Parts: sequence; C-alpha cells; structure tokens
Amino acid sequence: MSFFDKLQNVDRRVIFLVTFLIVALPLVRPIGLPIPIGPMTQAFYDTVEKLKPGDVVMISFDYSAAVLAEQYPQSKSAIAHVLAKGAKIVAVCFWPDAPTFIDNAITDVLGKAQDHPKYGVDFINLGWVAGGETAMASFGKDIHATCAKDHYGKPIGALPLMKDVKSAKDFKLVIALSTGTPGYRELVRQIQAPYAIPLVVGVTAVTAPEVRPYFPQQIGGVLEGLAGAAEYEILLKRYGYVGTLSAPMDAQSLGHLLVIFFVVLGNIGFVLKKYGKAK
Amino acid sequence: MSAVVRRYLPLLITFIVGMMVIGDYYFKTPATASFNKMTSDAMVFVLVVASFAVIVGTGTATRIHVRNLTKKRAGWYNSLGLLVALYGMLILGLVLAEGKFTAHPMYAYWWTTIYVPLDSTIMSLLAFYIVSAAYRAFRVRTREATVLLISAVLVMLGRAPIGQVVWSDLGPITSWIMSVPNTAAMRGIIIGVALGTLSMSIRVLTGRERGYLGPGA
Amino acid sequence: MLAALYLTIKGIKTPTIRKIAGLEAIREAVGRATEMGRSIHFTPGIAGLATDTGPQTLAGLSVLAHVAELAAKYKTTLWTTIRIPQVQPLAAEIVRQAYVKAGAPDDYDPDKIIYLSDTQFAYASGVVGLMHREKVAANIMIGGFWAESLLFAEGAYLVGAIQVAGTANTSQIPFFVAACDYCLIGEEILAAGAYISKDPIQLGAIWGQDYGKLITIVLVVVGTILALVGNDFLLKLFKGPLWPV
Amino acid sequence: MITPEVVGTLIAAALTVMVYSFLYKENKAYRLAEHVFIGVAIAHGVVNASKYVWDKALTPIITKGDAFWLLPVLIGLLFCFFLSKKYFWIYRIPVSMVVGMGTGLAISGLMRSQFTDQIVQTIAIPDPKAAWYSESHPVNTVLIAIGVVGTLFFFIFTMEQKGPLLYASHIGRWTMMVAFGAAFGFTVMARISLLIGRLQFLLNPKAVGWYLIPIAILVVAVAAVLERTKRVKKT
Repeated sequence: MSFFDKLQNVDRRVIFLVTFLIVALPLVRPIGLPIPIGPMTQAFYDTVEKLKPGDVVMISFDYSAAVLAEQYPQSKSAIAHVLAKGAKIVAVCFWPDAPTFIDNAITDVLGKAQDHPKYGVDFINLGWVAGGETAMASFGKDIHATCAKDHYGKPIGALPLMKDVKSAKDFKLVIALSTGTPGYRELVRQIQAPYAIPLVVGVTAVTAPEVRPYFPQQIGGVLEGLAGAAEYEILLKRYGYVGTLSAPMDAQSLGHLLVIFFVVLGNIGFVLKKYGKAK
Repeated sequence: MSAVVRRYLPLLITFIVGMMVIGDYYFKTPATASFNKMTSDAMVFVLVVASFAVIVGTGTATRIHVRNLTKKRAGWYNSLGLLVALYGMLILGLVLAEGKFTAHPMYAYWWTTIYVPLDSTIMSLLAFYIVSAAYRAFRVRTREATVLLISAVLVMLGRAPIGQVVWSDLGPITSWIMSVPNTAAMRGIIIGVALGTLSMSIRVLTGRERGYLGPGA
Repeated sequence: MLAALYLTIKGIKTPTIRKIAGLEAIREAVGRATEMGRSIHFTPGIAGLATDTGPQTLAGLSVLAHVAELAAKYKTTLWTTIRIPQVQPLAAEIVRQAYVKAGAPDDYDPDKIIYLSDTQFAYASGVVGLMHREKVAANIMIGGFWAESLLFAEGAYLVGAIQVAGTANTSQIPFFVAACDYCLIGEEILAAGAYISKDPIQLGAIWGQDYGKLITIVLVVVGTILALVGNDFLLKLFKGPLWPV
Repeated sequence: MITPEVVGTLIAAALTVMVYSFLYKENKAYRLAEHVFIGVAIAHGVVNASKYVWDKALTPIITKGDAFWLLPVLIGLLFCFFLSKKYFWIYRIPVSMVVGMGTGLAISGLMRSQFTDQIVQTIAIPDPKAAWYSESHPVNTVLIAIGVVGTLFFFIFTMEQKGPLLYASHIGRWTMMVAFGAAFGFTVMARISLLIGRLQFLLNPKAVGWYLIPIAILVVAVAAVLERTKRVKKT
C-alpha cells in the first residue's frame, strides 16, 4: 500500500480514539478562546430584551434527552433572561421527555422549582401536553381546557399566574426550544401565524439551517446549538448570569479543526494519487 | 354490503375528520364557537384512539422476543433483557406508580438511570461517525462535491470561536452563506415540499391515495 | 393543481416523468444482495403518520412494496424495521401482499417486520445492531429521517452494504449524498410512488405540483422585480385578507 | 457510601461505556445495552400513552360518568384486530381517523407558513442600508430569488431537463450544494456538542462515572489481544 493510499485509509478506530482525546482535552484543561457574538443570537437577545415587567412568555421545551448537551444550556439562559426582565413564564412541553428538564432548568436558575414561593405567580411548569401539533393547536385556543393540571397535578385554575392567561393571545412572546417534530415549525403554524405573536427559537445546530428561511418575519431570532447558547450567556453577563460554556466551546473549536484536518488529510491522498496517475 | 363498508368507511372517516380540522382552522368566529369546541373534542378523541397503537407494537415485540426465548435462538439472553426491561418499567409505571405515571419518583429514577444516558450516548456516537464519515466521504470528486466541502469548512470555522480568532471576516462570510444560498435553497425545498404535501393530502382526503390503509383497500 | 389532477383522471393527459436514478438503483441493490446470499434492510423512516412529515413515510411504504416484490422474486431475505407503531401493520400487510403477488406467500415471515420502539435512538440502536448481526448486503432507506441518518449510513457502510437512501428532511440530505451510493433528494421521494406504480392519478398529481412550482416561480420573479423598484403591491396582496388572524 | 444516586450514576456510566464499546467492535455488551434500551423505550411509550388515555378518557368516565369517552377507548381497542387475519380490515378504522387528522392539520397550517409566507419573505422590499451579509441587502435579495427559482426548477419532474431548464436546475443544484455544505458544518457542530455533553458526565470529578474509564480501556485492550491471538491461531 502506497503512502497516499494509507493517507486515504486511516483505520476508523484510530479516528475514533483521536476524536475522543481531542474533545476531552480542553474539558480538563480549558484554553479560554474569546467567543464573538453571531447576528442570530443578537436578534434573539434583542427580542427578549423588549419584554416589559409583567408580560407573560410561553416557553416550549420540545427536545429529548439525546440533545441535552445543546438545548439545556439554552433553556437555562432563556429562563434566567425572561425572569431578569421581570416577565412571567408559562413553561410547557409537547415532547414527553421534557417536563423533568423544565423542572431541572428552573431549579438550576432559582434554586427551587415546585417549592419556590413564586411558583404559580412568576412561573409555572405545565408539563407534557400529549398530541403533538394537535395539542399545540388546542393549547393555543384554550389553555385551561387543554391542560387542567400542571406537571405536579395541581389544578392550574387556582394559580394566580394562570388567572389572566386563557389562550395564546395572552402571551407577549413565545420561546420555542425545539429539536424536531413537533417543534418550531408547528408552533409557527399553530401559534405564531394565527395569533400573530413574536416567536424566537433555540434549536440544535442541525436544525439551524432549516430555520433560516423563517427569519426575520416569522421567527425573530435563533440560538444555534451550543455556540448560540455560549454567545447568549455572554450577552447575559450584564444581568450577572454566570456561564459554564467556555471550556466546552474550546472543545468545540478543536473538534471542528479535527474534522477539517481529517477532511484535508483524506483529500491530500486523493488528489495526489489522482495527480500521480495522470502522470 | 360488507365489502362496500370495508372499502368506503375508512375513506369516509378520513375525509370527515380531515375536513373538520381544516374548517376549524379557517373559521374561528363566535358563530362557529360550538363547531370549534366540537373539533377540539374530536381531536382529543382521535388522540385517545391513536394512543392505543402502542398495543400493536408492544404485542409484536413481545411475540418476537418470547419466541426467541422459548426457542433459545442465538442471543436469547438479549431478548430476556429486553422483556425484563419492558415489563419491569411497565409495572413501575402502571401498577406501582399510584396513578402518577412518569412523574412517580421511582419511575423517574430508573428512567434517568437507564433511558437518559443510553439515549444521549447513542446520539453522541454520531460525533465519532461524523468525523469518520467526513474523512471517508468528503473528497473533491466532482465540482459539486468541492463546493459542498468548501462551504462546510467555512461554516465549521465560522461558527467556532477559533475560526474568528484566525480570521475575523469568517463570521460575516458564514452569515452570508447562511442568509443567502442556504436560505434560497431551503426556501425552494420548503415550498416544493409544501406543494407535495398539499397534493398528497388532497389525494388522501379524496380517497385517491390509499397507501396508508395497506394494499387491497 | 386540481385542474391537472382532474385532466389526468379523465385520461386526457398522462404526463411522463423524468428519470430518478436512485430508484433505478434499487434493483441493482437487491440483485447484489441475492448474489452475495445476504439479506436486505429496509426502513420507511421515522416520521409519524399524523404529522406533516407523514407523507414521507407513505412514500417510503410505496417503495417498500417495490422492494418486497423484488426480494420475494429473488428469494432474498428482507428485514423491515419500524419506529412508528401505526406503520407496523401497514408495512407487514404491504410486504405480505408483495410476496403473494410474486407467487411466494410461504416465504413471508411476519417476524422480519420488526417494531423497535418508538424512541428515536432505541430504534436507531436496534437498526444498527441488526445490520451488524445480519451483515446486510443492501440497505434501502426511503422516508423521513432525522439524526439517525448518519448512524444508519455509517453502520451499513461498515458491513459493506450498497445503499440507496432518500429523505425530504433537508438537514439530513448531505449525509445521504455523501455516505450512500444513491440518493433521492427532497421531493424526489414524494414522486417515487408515482414513478414506480405509473399510476395515472399519482402522475397527474406530480404534474399538478409542477404547475404549482411554475406559478411560484412567476410570483417570485415578478415580486422581486416589483420589490426592487419599491412597489409592494404583490406583497400586500399576499399579506392581505387571504388569511384569518 | 452506597446510595441510590451512586448506584444510579454507576449504572448510567456503565451503560455509557457499554455503548461506546461499539466503536471498537459490535459486541455482546453493546447488544445487551441495545435490547435493554429498546425494552425501556417501548415501556416508556406505553406509560405515556396510558397517562394520556387516563387523563383524557378514563378520568371523565370515572369522575363525571361521561360515557361518551368510552367510545374512543373502544375504537382504540380495534387496533387489536391487526392481529386477526379475517377481520384485519377493522383495524383500518382507527388508522383512517389518525391519518385524517394528520392531513387536515398539515393542510391548514402549511399553506400559510410554508408557502405564502415564504414567498412574502422572498419578495420583501430590500433595505439598501443593510449589512452586506444580511438577507435584506438588495444584491442578496436578487441572489436569493434566483436561488429559490433555480431550486424549484430542479424539482420539476414532468418536463425533460434540457435547454434553459437545464441551466436553471443547475443553478438550483449548486445553490443546494452550498446549503448542504452549510448543513453539514452545522451538524458537525451539533454532534461534537453531544460528545462534549457525554464527556462532561464521564469526566465530572464529583461524580463516580470516571472510575469506569480505566476499567473500560482495560476491557477493550483485553478484547483486542484476545482477538489477535484468535486470528493467529486460525492462520
């Protein structure tokens, strides 16, 4: 086997091991690269920034355990930002896995969720509403009929926050944290379009290109994956928010470089071999 | 008689349910309030019906793995593991959960212990695969492949902090790729898929497309 | 679009359809599996029927009928894996009918149409495991796919399978383009049913869609020219009273 | 100290390592993890569905005596007819309901958000003061329109692709290739993030998971050596 062939045929186990090490390294020893702010994150931040104290925001958590790494940090920062503006949160999810993540995210921001004195006043966890897009449609129409109880089994009619919130018309903003179906597209169709409420989304990086055609009129801003979450954290520093994503973003940078390295490696072998044959 | 029912009843049901949902979307006036309420109930009705589909899946999965087990086919212990996990979690969630289902702490414990790590780990296998796939498949074979590759590399660099440390214009270039060619192509595809879905939906509602009923319908 | 559909149903015009290379490749894939004496894996994707991605699953199922018939004819084992519970019985019935049609009803084995849980990655791990254990020689994936697309494509590559894949989910197409031997892009899978069956109604619908696209193209061109000179007539028309608020 | 948390973390970490062992080779540990996962996932689906049926149908029946909700339960049970050969067709009744609702929903929202609103955004009035990389810059507006038109031409099936149509669909193909490249770049980003998430779990010094890493390396090493010796014997 010639040298060029070898360049084209590195054993996949070697690739796997190198990947593992390169990504693990910065997590143990962070580098601290500066993180510039992207325009989509800025747009997301600016939209949330327009909230006034007392406004009610719907946050929809539509992701599963598989993408916690990307969407959980987005969830935490979004909750912190909305609360810092003095606005109120109606948290809900249309994916079955997510009620626990809502609970965890609120606990991480405020220390307590269900037992917090402001529960039901400033924020509420409505838990999972089954039925995908259908559920979104009926949730938008009549919240109290769609989910009579919150995640913990309390009737929501008794909670002060829900007294003035009857349907999607009562929201000033919708934040969709979504991975797939149902997700931002269904929310655009069932909440944003019929009720004309501004919508911003936090998505995994995979979904980011698909979201673009909806910007800026249907969707007001996008957090794109872990990078989006990291940029958002930096913008939130002025509210005293402490971020945790600096080391992971270093790992991210090295990971990207590694992929590029392997692509280049494979192509060097490919091109040189082709060139050699031509001769 | 029976053959007619067999053939047309499902089509009729599809048509009625579909039209109700569409009507509900376009007519939201006080005059149609009772119709809107009825559609909401109908949607819940259908979702309750749909929930029972899990019976079919669970039934066939059980059948396959019980057979593996009784016939001691190769890997029968895997089938045993599957059945224990399946029925163990069912007992936890349905019998021992005191009507709280997934919110019961015992169920939540096993769910976070087994399901959450497996779900995210299997997804993270993709990180390794994507590196090897990039290495193996992204070669400059054709001009089109080259374009794909260059755009991928620019985006990867532009969306990582290190890229902008190296060259500060990478950020705006990535933004341009995202907001111009990407938006254009995605928009074209979205419009195309919208038309395709529309035409498929019309065919389904009018009974011209019966793939979903299985052949012979 | 409706007009075009009507015309074809009445038999006034039967449109022809351009060649879709990916579908032609299915025969080759099945043939190769037969030569090697190994099995085929098929998945109709993971999109639920009651969602807007449902048509992709239906498209997958119409390709399944084709694949199953070929497999029955060549007496090659076909594994079909299912994520959506409602799809399982449909797939089973489609495969059974295909075997009957090919004159080999006794070769049909319901245990080879497997429901592997409706959780995305449990399903994915099951598929990857199956591909390794059975050493499948052909892997055909037509339908709605999400993150598992690359897991399947790489998994099948590792066991040396020839792959035909197609999806309308834009974020996954690059992986199919890069990692599979043949790929159907976007709407091509929705046209697959018509392409295989040559059913005039379905062909007519494709024709209708093409007209929809042509109208869109005209609107975009005219609209852009108007927008460049600062005229928002068309824009207002679109935003206007056409839609409920 | 052995607490449920410690046991839980250990099991979770063990499962993580079992799955990663697949990267070396398909093996028994992975197979077991795979089957357990499928089992738990099927059960999770059933429990979630049960909760929905309980909340929406059975609770009204029990508390209000609302017999109407017996109907969907009975129709839902028709799914069981799938297992019958003779009465298979009955099973189509629930399926047709589900499909009817799905298509209805798809049509109603789709035309606006995925058709007209997309056209509206394409023909919006450009803003000459926008940044050069923004979609509302006049030059970019034109480029986007050309790209959209080209992509649409690519998906025209019933006309022979030749002459000007071929050029247009080529523009579409090229635009799509750039877009797919971007999608690939973003996916790399997402996948690396996921790995980071798992590594953060395994490498967390406060949790116990990292104990398992050296053990796993040892197991893989032993497996590799065993495989080598086997191969040597065979040859």
